[in-house]
Amino acid sequence: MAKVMAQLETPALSVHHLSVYYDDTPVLWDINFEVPVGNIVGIIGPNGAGKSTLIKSILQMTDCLSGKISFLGTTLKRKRKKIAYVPQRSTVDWDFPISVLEVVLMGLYPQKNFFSWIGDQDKKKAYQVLESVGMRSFADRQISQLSGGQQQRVFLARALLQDADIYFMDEPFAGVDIATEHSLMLTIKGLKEKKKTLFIVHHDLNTVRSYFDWVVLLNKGLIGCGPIEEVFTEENITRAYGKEGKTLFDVNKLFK
Amino acid sequence: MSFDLISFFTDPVLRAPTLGSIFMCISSSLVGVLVFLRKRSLLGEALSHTSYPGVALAVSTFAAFFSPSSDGFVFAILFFAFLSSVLGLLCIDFLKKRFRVYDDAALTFVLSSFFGIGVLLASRLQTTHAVWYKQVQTFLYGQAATMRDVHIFIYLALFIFILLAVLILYKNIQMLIFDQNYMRSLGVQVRYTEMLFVFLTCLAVVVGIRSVGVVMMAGMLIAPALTARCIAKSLKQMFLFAALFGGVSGFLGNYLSVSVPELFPGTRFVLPTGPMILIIASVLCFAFLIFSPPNGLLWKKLSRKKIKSKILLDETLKFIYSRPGKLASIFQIKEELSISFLRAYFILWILFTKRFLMLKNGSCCLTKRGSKKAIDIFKCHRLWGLYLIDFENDCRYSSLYDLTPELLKDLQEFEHVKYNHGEK
Amino acid sequence: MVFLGMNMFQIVKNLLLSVLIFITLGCSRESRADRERSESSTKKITVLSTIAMIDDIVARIGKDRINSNCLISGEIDPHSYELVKGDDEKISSADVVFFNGLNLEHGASLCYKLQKHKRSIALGDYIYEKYPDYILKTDNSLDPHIWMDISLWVNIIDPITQQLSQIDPEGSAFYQTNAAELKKTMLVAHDRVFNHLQAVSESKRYLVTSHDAFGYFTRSYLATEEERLKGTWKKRFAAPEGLAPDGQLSVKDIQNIIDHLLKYNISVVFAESNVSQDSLKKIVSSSKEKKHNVNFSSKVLYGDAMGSYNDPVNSYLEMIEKNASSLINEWQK
Amino acid sequence: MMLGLHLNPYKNCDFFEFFSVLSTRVLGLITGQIGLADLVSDEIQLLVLLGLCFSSAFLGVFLVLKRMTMMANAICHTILLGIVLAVLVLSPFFNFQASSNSILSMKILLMSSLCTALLTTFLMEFFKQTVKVQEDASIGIVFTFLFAVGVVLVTLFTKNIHIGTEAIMGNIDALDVDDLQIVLFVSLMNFSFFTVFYKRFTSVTFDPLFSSSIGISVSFYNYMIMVLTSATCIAAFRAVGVLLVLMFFVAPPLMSRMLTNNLRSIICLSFILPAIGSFITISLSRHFLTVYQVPISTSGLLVTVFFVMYLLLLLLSPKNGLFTNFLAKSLPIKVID
Repeated sequence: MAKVMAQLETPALSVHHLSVYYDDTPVLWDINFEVPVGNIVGIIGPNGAGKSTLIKSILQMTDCLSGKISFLGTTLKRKRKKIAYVPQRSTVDWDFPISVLEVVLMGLYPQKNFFSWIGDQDKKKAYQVLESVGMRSFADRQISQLSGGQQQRVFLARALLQDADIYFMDEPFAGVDIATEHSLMLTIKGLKEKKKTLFIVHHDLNTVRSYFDWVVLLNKGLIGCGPIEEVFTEENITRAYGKEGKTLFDVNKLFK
Repeated sequence: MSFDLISFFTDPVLRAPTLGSIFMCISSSLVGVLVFLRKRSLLGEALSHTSYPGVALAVSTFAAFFSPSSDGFVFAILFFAFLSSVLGLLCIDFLKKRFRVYDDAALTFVLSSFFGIGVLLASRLQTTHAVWYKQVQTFLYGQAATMRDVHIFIYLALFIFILLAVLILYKNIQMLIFDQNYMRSLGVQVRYTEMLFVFLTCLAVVVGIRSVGVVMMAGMLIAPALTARCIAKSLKQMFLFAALFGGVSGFLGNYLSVSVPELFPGTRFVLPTGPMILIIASVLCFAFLIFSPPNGLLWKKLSRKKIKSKILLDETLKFIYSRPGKLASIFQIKEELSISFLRAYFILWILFTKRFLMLKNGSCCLTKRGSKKAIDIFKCHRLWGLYLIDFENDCRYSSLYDLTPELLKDLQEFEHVKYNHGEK
Repeated sequence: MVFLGMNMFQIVKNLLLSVLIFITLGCSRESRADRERSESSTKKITVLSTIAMIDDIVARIGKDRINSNCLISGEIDPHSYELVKGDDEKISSADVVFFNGLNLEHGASLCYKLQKHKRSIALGDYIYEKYPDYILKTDNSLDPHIWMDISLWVNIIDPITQQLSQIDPEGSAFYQTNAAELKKTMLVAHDRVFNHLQAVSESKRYLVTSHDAFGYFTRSYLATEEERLKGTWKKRFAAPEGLAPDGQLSVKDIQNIIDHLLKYNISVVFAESNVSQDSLKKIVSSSKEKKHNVNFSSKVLYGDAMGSYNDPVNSYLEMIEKNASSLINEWQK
Repeated sequence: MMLGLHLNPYKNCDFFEFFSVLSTRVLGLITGQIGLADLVSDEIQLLVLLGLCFSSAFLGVFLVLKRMTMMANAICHTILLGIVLAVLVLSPFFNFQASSNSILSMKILLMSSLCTALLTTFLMEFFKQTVKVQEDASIGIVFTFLFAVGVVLVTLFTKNIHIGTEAIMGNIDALDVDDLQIVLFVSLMNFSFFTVFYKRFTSVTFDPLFSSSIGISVSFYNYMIMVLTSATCIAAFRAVGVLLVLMFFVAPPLMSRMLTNNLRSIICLSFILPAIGSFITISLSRHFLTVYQVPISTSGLLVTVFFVMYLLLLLLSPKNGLFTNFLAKSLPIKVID
């Protein structure tokens, strides 16, 4: 259980007694944690630990058995506009006839009601965001012609355009080249400076230490949630990943 | 004129439709299993429509040789319909592979364009060979009642052919469905099995149209396979159950369409045999989908409700226990658990009856029994979390509430030894 | 403002271009004049009748003063006839349209067009008003096959002549004489057929065909006098399919027909020219198994269609006589 | 003493003369000489087809992209039965004789088709989401069951009227001016729905997870598409028949996908291409009638023309047509991308 309550002001995200059953097999059991504002939080765990389910149930995309979730103290409905979600790349049909610019502009949809058209200054904002992600030259290119890394950057650009306070990213670094990974991390660090909180589902243990300052370690149940030094310990890793976890941990030490 | 069961197989009028549709249903359900497992169940619907131009072509070429309702003519129609549905299937695959068209768009495109071409040819026929045109119409909607002995032999031959194909090539089919690359690695020709699959599907669909009609044929491919899917554990079982359900619905369809009108002798109450067969098959399928014991919808929903209500009870107790003075008002409970007032009342009512709670100046407070129970729940939940994390590959228990006391005991020692920090 | 992928200037340019093409095409010389000449547009009135039986009667009344054409010809089944490309012109260009009514032409489009036509006469409904008890009812719908009974069909002559003389007053005398003469010939033919059929022994006169077209025929020609009065003549005629052929059939209908065959030990079954013979084939093969040999008639009856592909009948009376003769030599065998 | 009846001006013209007569008629219409009342059957057919192209342009693109064409197919089948049942079952209550067949009052048709469409969609979603059956199996089982129940009910009610082929293949030659009403209404409905919800539809089709995260409910838009499909099916029911309207939903988007990649121009092309197709069909069928005196079913011809157009596009499309690739490989010319 997180021993120390970092800051006293309202946490970015607080989860109480969240448990999710898929029909009658438990996927998540009694998750309780709170994360202060302005942290990059890594959600780590072995396959089938329920990482994506955790995010989906937090955003009420799947119905959970029980649980009370509050964002910056209030419910999801009030804070909907301040939350951005970057889905896994595999859930999207990539030969959809749409250009990169239009995908990014979808980030503005929450602010736009039905009748407002996409104006020129919206386009300018979109170009700026694409610039920051290094995809300005691809603006009019069809998304089916992009590589994995570029697609991920477009998704990130779309999330940036929403300029939310809390970001949820589902495996952004899966199948992405090193250059993209670094540029993504730069943007994410930039967001951290702007007091934004980011929750990133991640599976590569080696980069955990350098990327994240907070970690949620889970395997169907919550093993630990807190700053890296406290939670990302050898004991917790072995508990989460079982015996192989230990070797993984040692290898990781070599790299440090 | 009462109909007893045996007469269905002996009486000349009833024999042909009953036997014919039983064989047809069994063979179509066998093929249905293949189609269902390859996730292309709507192939039946597409193939039955793409066979229409073949039928119209057969009429225009063979009209000169055969009289409108001679048996030879039926074979000619079947053959041409088969050819045109095979062509349709090849078009679908070509569109999917070469032009990466989504598979259901390709299916619908081929379905409606072949049907349109069929309509064009048939309207040409309407003027020149009116009687054949009428024959084609009855062919489309299926006329199970007027099947004769010659049809029994057609369906018997079809049934035997499909049965042999499935038995002999069982392994190939299993590999084709499960994993094609593994099959290629073994050097077994995927193309031939694929061709066989195409051949069998078209044959079953086209031959079945005559008795059940175009749309019902598509259903007969899906319903038995889906029913079998709910209770079968292995592919072999799936084939057996599907064949059983197909045969049963074939027979029952005929039986009901004859005996039900008997109950109303006076009126011209008529139940067509084709649609009845499909209705029986679908009703069987719905029943099994919902009520079949292990994973029927009803059981799953029941077990989920049971777990949800139990957890809610536990949460309320834990919440009240953790409140100062073990005291909480109904609003705080409702707020904490984010549930509706009605639910909150219901939960509190249960807790009161079990004497875990008692009323104390307007809010609920834990009784002695209640607080002991709460401690027990805390321990139980903690251990269950532990069990989930550490005993990951031991999937004996799926739910917290069937944890046995002795397992709890040794979980506790495990926790004590491993982490030597026991919480409260 | 980019809209629909092309800017506004491009859209306007394309639109202008297409309109121009349209206009240039418009002014081209009318080159189909030669085809027009093929259709002589003399002062004859055009009369359209839906089924061949009406067309034959109308042609005999109007002779060469009118050009009568027929919508449903050959072996096409009138019950479910649907309009085809050219029919719309045929109907709108006809001065008067005669159709059978009594829900014979229940194809949705045909029915609708007939209603909308300014001068369309339902001959069956006319007879229904004048002699309501003549019209048969099978399971709460009217039996439209009134042309099978000549004595009934003769009553359509009056409305036809009345309409023709209204449109073409000068020729009304001509029409009256033709009408009277036609009535005489029809009544004579009616008696001849009646006597021929009554000559056959009563026990043989049972008719089984594929669809319910011969109700009137049986009532007037096959039934004995007291059967006609008492209304028990219905037992002399049975058919598996209802009024409209190829409705959804059930095993029960076939079973009823086989019982009927056994009860009156009928040994011959008559197929129809334009209806599928599946149900009859089934009846024949099943009753043979029940040790009651039934076989098909050598000749085919003409129910809804006048004449067939290889044996055309060129007049309504000839059709009735052909039916009667094929019945007689089957029963007397 | 010829009654003042007008001969159909297209009576004897072949393919090209048809266009010339059409252009004079259009000119007359614009300059007001020819009123709306005395439009001739060919023009009515043309207008109905254009209306259908217009309304199915939006609908077809999203149906294909959301992979719901098979659901549309299912809707068409069950609607067919909804219509027939509405006519047979409801006609005695509303005391209008089914056989007298004044234009089947559109209210009953629309109402019944809407209920059947909603019922079918609900059942399909139920089987897919809650009972967790494969998607195409759930579609297949639902619509064949409803179709079988419909056929049984139809044969129960009337032994004499079988399901007219006209309901399935439609009869474009029997159209009338007041058919234009329903087509106009449905095209306006489609146009307004899609322009208003264009952004929502693109986001729901492209990325359902993202849309539900920003608060758009995905299933609401599925139901809306299904309702619009059923309304368009009703409009097409008399003209092209319920089965061939699928061609309007599927062929144009596939054709325009071969030509462009931008979603907006796909929608425009999915209106222009079938419009051209309809022009060709109407004049071709007139051509067959005059030159060969052979009346053929225009709806069948329409589908064949679409099929041929798609084949041509498959061969010649600039992007990756079979013929263009063959050209690119053999001749050293650069194919414009």
